Amino acid sequence: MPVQVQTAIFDPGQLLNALHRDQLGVGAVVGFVGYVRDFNDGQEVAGMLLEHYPGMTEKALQKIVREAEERWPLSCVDVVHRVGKLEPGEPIVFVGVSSAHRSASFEASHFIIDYLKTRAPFWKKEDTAEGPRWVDAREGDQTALDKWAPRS
Amino acid sequence: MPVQVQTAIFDPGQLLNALHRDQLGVGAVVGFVGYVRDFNDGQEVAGMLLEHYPGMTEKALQKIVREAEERWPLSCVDVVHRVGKLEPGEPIVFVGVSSAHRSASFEASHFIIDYLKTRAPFWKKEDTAEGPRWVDAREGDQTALDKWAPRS
Amino acid sequence: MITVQFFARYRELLNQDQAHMHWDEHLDTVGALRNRLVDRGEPWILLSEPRLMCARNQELCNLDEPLRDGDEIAFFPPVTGG
Amino acid sequence: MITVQFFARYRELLNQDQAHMHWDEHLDTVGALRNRLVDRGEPWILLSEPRLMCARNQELCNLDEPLRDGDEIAFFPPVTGG
Repeated sequence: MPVQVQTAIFDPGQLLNALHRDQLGVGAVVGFVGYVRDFNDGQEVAGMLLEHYPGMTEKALQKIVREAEERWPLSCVDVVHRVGKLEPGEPIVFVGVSSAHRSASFEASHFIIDYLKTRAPFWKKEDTAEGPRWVDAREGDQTALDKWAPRS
Repeated sequence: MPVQVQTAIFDPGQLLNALHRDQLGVGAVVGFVGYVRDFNDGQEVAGMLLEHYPGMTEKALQKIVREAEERWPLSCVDVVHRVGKLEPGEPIVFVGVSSAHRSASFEASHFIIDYLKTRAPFWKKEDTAEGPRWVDAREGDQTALDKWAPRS
Repeated sequence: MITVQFFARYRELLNQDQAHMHWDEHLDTVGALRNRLVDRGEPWILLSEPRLMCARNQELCNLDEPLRDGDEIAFFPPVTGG
Repeated sequence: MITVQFFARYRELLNQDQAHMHWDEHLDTVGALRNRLVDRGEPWILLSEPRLMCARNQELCNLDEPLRDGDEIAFFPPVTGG
């Protein structure tokens, strides 16, 4: 099960270690963890609510993982994304990739989180001192995709 | 202590989690783990001995970490590298980076392992069925540095 | 029948997460459906914002995506997960 | 006095991990030191391989690096850690 959407908190270290376990052909594991920060866009953040599109979310993530698997020779991929109520300091998302060599693991995990940021149906609503606010999409998340465009 | 050279095995997951602990400004952690594979360059590998240059090793790693810190806005960096006798499946190296945003964490950790591979004084000697052999440097490790050259 | 879903800011401003609409031959694309909703006036006009994203049967699509009776369509603002 | 260290394959083939040499004014670079060792013939000739790496006082350097009395110099094959 390479893709998991859940309300429960998770342990990033455990997920990182699980990507290698007993696979003696794996030389390189890369794990990315996104955390809730206590500050964003100039405001203190006391927590957030993560909304998603049940049904579509898992499909969107699986499609992104399949695209990565077509592009790089990977052993295992693991994506866990939380929804619901989150506190500052809690992990939001884990993207882990194992492979024989390091460049595939680095590039595939970076690719997956870049695509997740612009293609997977999640929306963050932050609690700030001025009340709740929907997080605005970052321009940089779109331009981050440029590096994955096929080279001519 | 961002750099550690040791014979003892380590727990990559624990190191990954430690990069975030209690730092509410950290939004993105990337951890890379290199493992001993049971197969390399066409031969089965039963284990390896990792030689290093005591005294220089720590300095070389610290210099690479400093270069990364000058290049990207990072919160914490952690590099652990083992020496001595290693078995297939054991972790060799951990490179972890925390930062406010993901691109800095990805790029800095990738940069550090690429430089470590070509600049830090470690040498692997593998045990194979045909006896021990020194691992040959990979051409690809040199060319991997090209992507970090200053853009003109 | 077309099922239309709204998420996040759209869901809040439209004060509904779901609508059902009868399909007809003029509703031949997801964009035509969007336009029919926008024509209702406030607050539906917000669906005319250029950054609107849409999905047909739970897959991202463009506004020129063909629409068929029975489809599940979703409109939502740019995603902000991860 | 110059301390010269050898690692990995070089250490094994030279059958020593360390040598001490008197400094003189002709030993003005790390490369000059390397050449003097290579001039000893077998097995020292292996230090002439183009991929040789060197360090002066525990920092990577090139063969044109100036050499001073008291320096710690190391010669080693391309590194393979990580």
